[in-house]
Amino acid sequence: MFDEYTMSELTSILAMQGFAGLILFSVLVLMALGLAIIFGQMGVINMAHGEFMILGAYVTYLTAKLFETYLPSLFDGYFFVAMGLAFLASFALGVLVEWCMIRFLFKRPLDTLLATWGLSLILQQLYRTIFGAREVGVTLPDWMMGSYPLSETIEVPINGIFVMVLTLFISLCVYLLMFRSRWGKQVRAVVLNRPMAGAVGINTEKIDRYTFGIGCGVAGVAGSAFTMIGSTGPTSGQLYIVDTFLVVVFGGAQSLLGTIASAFTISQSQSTLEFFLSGSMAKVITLLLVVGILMLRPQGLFALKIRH
Amino acid sequence: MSIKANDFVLEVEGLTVSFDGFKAVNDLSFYVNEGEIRVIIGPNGAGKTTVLDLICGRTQATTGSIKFRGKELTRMKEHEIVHTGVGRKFQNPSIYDDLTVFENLEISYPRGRSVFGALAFKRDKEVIREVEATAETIFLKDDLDKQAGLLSHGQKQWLEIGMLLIQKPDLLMLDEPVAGMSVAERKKTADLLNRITEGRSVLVVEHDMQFVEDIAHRVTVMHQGKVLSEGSMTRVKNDPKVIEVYLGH
Amino acid sequence: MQERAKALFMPRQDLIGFAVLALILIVILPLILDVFRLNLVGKYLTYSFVALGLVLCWGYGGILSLGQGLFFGLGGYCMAMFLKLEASDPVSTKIQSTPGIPDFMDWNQITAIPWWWQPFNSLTLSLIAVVLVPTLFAFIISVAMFKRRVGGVYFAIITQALAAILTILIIGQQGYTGGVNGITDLRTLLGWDIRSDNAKLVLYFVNCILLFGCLLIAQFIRKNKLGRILVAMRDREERVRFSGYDVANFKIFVFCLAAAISSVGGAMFTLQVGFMSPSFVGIVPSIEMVIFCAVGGRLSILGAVYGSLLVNWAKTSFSESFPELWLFAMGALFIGVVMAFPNGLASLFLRYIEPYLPAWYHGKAKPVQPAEVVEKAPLTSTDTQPETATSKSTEKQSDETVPVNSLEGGVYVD
Amino acid sequence: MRNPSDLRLSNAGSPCQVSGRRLAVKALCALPVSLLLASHMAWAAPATSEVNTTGLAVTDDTVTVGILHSVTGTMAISETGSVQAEKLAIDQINAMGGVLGRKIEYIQEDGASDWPTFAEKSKKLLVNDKTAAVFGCWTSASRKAVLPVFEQYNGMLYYPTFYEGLEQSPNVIYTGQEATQQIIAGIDWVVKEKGAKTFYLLGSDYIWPRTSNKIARKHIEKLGLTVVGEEYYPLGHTQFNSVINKIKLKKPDVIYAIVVGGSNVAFYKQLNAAGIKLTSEKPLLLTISVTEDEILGIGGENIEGAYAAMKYFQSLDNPNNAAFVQAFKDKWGKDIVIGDVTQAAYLGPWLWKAAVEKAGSFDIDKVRAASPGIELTTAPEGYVKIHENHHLWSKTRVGLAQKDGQYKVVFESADLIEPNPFPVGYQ
Repeated sequence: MFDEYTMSELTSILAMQGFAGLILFSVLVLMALGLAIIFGQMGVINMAHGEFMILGAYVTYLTAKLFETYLPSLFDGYFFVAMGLAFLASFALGVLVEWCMIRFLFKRPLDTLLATWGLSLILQQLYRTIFGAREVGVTLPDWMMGSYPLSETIEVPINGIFVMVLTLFISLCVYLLMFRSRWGKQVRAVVLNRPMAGAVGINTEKIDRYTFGIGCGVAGVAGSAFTMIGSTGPTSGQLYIVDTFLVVVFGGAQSLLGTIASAFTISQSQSTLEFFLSGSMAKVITLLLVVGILMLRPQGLFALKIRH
Repeated sequence: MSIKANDFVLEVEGLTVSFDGFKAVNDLSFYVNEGEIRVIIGPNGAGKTTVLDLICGRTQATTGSIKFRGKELTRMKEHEIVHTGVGRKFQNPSIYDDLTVFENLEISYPRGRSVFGALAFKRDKEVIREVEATAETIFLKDDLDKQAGLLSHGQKQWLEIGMLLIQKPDLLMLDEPVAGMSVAERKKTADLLNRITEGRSVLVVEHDMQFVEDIAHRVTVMHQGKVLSEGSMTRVKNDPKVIEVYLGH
Repeated sequence: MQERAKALFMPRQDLIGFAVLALILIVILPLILDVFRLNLVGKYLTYSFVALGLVLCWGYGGILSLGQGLFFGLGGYCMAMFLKLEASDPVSTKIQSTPGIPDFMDWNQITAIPWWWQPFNSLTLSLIAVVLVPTLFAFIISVAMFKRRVGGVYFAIITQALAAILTILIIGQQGYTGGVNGITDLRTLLGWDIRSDNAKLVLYFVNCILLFGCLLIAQFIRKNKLGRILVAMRDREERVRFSGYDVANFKIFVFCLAAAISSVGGAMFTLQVGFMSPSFVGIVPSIEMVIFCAVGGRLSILGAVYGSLLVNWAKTSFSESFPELWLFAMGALFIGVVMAFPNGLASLFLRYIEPYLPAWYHGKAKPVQPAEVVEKAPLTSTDTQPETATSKSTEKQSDETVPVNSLEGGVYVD
Repeated sequence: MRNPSDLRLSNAGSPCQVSGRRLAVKALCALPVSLLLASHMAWAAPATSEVNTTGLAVTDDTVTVGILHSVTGTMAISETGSVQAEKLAIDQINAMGGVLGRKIEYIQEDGASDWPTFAEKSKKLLVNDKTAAVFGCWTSASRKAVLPVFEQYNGMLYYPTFYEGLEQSPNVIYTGQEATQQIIAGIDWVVKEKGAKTFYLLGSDYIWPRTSNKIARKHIEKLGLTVVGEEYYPLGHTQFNSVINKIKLKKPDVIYAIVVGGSNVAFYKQLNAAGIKLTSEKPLLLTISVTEDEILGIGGENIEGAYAAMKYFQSLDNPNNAAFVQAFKDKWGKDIVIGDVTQAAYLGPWLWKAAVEKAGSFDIDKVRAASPGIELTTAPEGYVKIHENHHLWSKTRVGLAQKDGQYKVVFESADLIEPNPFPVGYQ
């Protein structure tokens, strides 16, 4: 099927397709990181994850409006402010949700799933009531639009690069937070042995609350970033939820590295398949592949071997 | 090894299991005689529970073999191992809290173990008789209709032992059967064990030395996944290697 | 002791419960509702098949499936395929470029009925397919999952993904499946117009009879050793395994049974509503069906029926008056049920109504049969997990605490 | 009996007579005399027993209709505009005195983006509420779900969306365009004016895009041109980089896009980001699925330079439309935009009113018999007429998307295009 193309076309396509895969990879990682923190560290299934992302997107939308009206001179930089605000808003909502809901449902992961699904319905309707049923358009500063031509045929989307850099940055932050900070140590202590962690003076309730909050906050940042590539509407969050869960589960719930590896695997297979097959079939085959591998390795790609 | 295979109920040879490179059990071999009560002791992390896990199929061995009455267990599924006659009690009492004592024992009664067997299962006189007899053995005759979750900790331990008994296993494996029991309950349990071991072999993991002395025919001391010493309690107690490990611990 | 030996298939309380439900469904509702509303009730009742399946596999077996819509949908599609073929006779489809095939095939330039549609020319084969196809599907999924010991949350998420896959497939293969529109415009069953009021009435009663059939099967399982093994498995899977049971087989069985029951609901849905669409196969309806079950009480088979009726009735009347508020109400229902009444309406009944019922209800003086403690008070084994907020939140109603569905099976497999 | 409306023509024709809000006055100014058949003089209303022989919800001074759209769920995004348009039309009709002297009251039901719910609600509107007409549905799937209900209970549905055709029900008036009307004129234009030779067809994966692309492909091939690619993505898909790469590789003259819903936003944003500048028209993008409503979510800067082929744009320059846009904004807010479907939904109540008055009865059968040939000169899109096949004769226009989210009309078909829901040679 490659006969019709010249060599240089093929190389550039390969390069761009690889890049498309990398963008998809970054998107999946961004989506999944927040969920991986919450699911992996707390065992809580947050079905409202998509809605936390959309909260970030709406915050970005509002910030853009605000800058347009009051600070047009600083509009070029609003996106960074927006991401910060998105994090804070989602974090705050996450902490609130943990406080009035999740903490009562520990050790009942399937119930958290149902309760957070209920939460997602409420949030969707809330967005619809506040922002209207229609999608909102988030205006981006000019420098974030368009592409950067590497060669005559290879062009790199700037927002793609932005998403990749952001993903790298967030992953690094999460890594530092979880594995290099005192707080991260406490979180891991709570995961491994809750009563013991409590006994040595770690405030487990506080750790849970902030873990949940940070997971949601990361989702908010992801949502903010997604205004560059996707839609912002009351129900947009639902588009992401299945993919996100599969990435986390496929990666092995308790391993952040696993999440990243699984995002890589899924994104590359998806974008490769998309090139040869129709979009629908590519999606079906990717999902089947993931389900199939999960059957062979139920613990995911990177689960720790645990001694009974 | 010049000993003939069929002399032993259980033969463990060259057993090794590693978790991500860490060898929890390392080239372990031991043999259990017919009718013997064998106790495995050792400091924390010596691999005692892992040995039980390996025998009953809960953990897959990396290499080595486990033979029960000449049958290789390492490739069998848990329930198949149970069907060959191996019973296992867990460290924490593992019973069905939502069912009554009667139902707990009834489920453990070895009949109707397939899906359709269970569908066709009838609670006939024989079942009731067996359950009641077992309940009597484990001091729970008066609590048959009580929900198991409401039993005391010691009673739960007994109930689990009862659930094993009703399976009529040839090899009984007990993981710390007296942990968390009062002194009186310990005594009662030791009696219980001595009574029920008639006609079967027993493998026990235990920390309580007094209890071990009460019941053990022979003792295997494990350290870092290997056999450190083996023999009668007296012999083991005086083994300098054992003393060093325990004092150093 | 003789009492213990007695067959406990239908204790007095259950018998009364069944009778009351039968009275409501078969006598009262048809008397007070017009055909339109009765048909709506019939539609809701088809969901209760799914909810009933969930009671068995989630409430009893501890297996939460978020893809039950898959089986409901498959059952419905099998029925719809038969009805569509019947509706697509050459006469009524003469304006098509290829008369005699379903309209959506014609729109997609398909000129002959594909081979796998052929069996659906026969009603017998179709009825067999209604139950067999979803069950086979469930069998394949569950063998692959449970033999590999995938469980808990992992199973839930995988079933969700499977539902998503099937939806994409159905929509993508619109030439063969009707795509996103589904299979619509179904008219007759062996020449009998299923759209007439008379037919709706008959179908309603057929639906009720099938529902009671399924309820009796569920009751049999519940009171059978199998039911107790399911409960045991939910609490201590490991222990069951070491009592010599192949746990996977039991899970496979109950999952397939739930699928079969759901598929009957799906087929009845198609008959009563007159079409089938992929919107039932997807994730959202599948999760909604879980909430029907949870509202009724995940341990109560009759609760499944009441739960589906109540939630759907609320949905219809709510969305007639305040469509915008409906999602808030639904969301609150999810959260409320899970947090405050983990065992749903059934627990409210047992707690606040049953004790005050007259003596004839309880039969002998003994108010609670031991064999039924399961329904009343599934205790969380508080000794193994003494801390956590769980105990706090449920202090007031400790007898309603749900069994712990642990992460086990997914993470801690060697 | 004939409605003695002629007597009052001069009366009602003068806007000064109407005491109402500014919006009503404005809208009425645009309505020519020929259509103002009704009056607000109750004594003139014909007796209920004569105009309603089938037990519809008609009283001496009211008539009840249904509005059936999704106000919750994923489709609420699209359907909100239709609900607003239908309510506006009903208000305006009522301000003029209603239909046959009866005020229109409406019962609104929520389809909740769920096809079976549509079926259930439509049944309720027909069987329980006995509505005289229903304005509603958006997606083909919802229409297909309610169709058997309308046919069984003999209701009348006014369906506003442009759709794939292949349907013609006696119980539906299709106020949007069917596929050939929308597609063929657009392709002809792009071939003639832009010299397009190669096309890349792209769509969301369901019946409308697939059928439309089929018609497009046949037509393109008839013209002796080539389709270099055809792709479908699941509804709600958000990653289009792969297909964008394929497009770059195939270098078509025209990307023919029928992406819908949330996917739209992702598609155009990613297209823009990938360096395909639509304004440069290399390749040119022609869509039939993006109205002004969708641009709100996509962002004008992302779609600037794309062409759309449909029958209505908000920027249409005619007095009917000016009044309509003004009235719409007065009622629903100044920032609101109006897309093709919204306008088509607005036509529903007016077409129904005209048919009822022509028939002199609310009876469904009489309204149906009266419908073909009904003309509306006051339509914001210009003159429309109901065809024998229950679709509308309408013009097709091509608009060029502007940065501010509006379309600039660059082409308009000379004549009304005949609706042809079963196009021979395109199946």
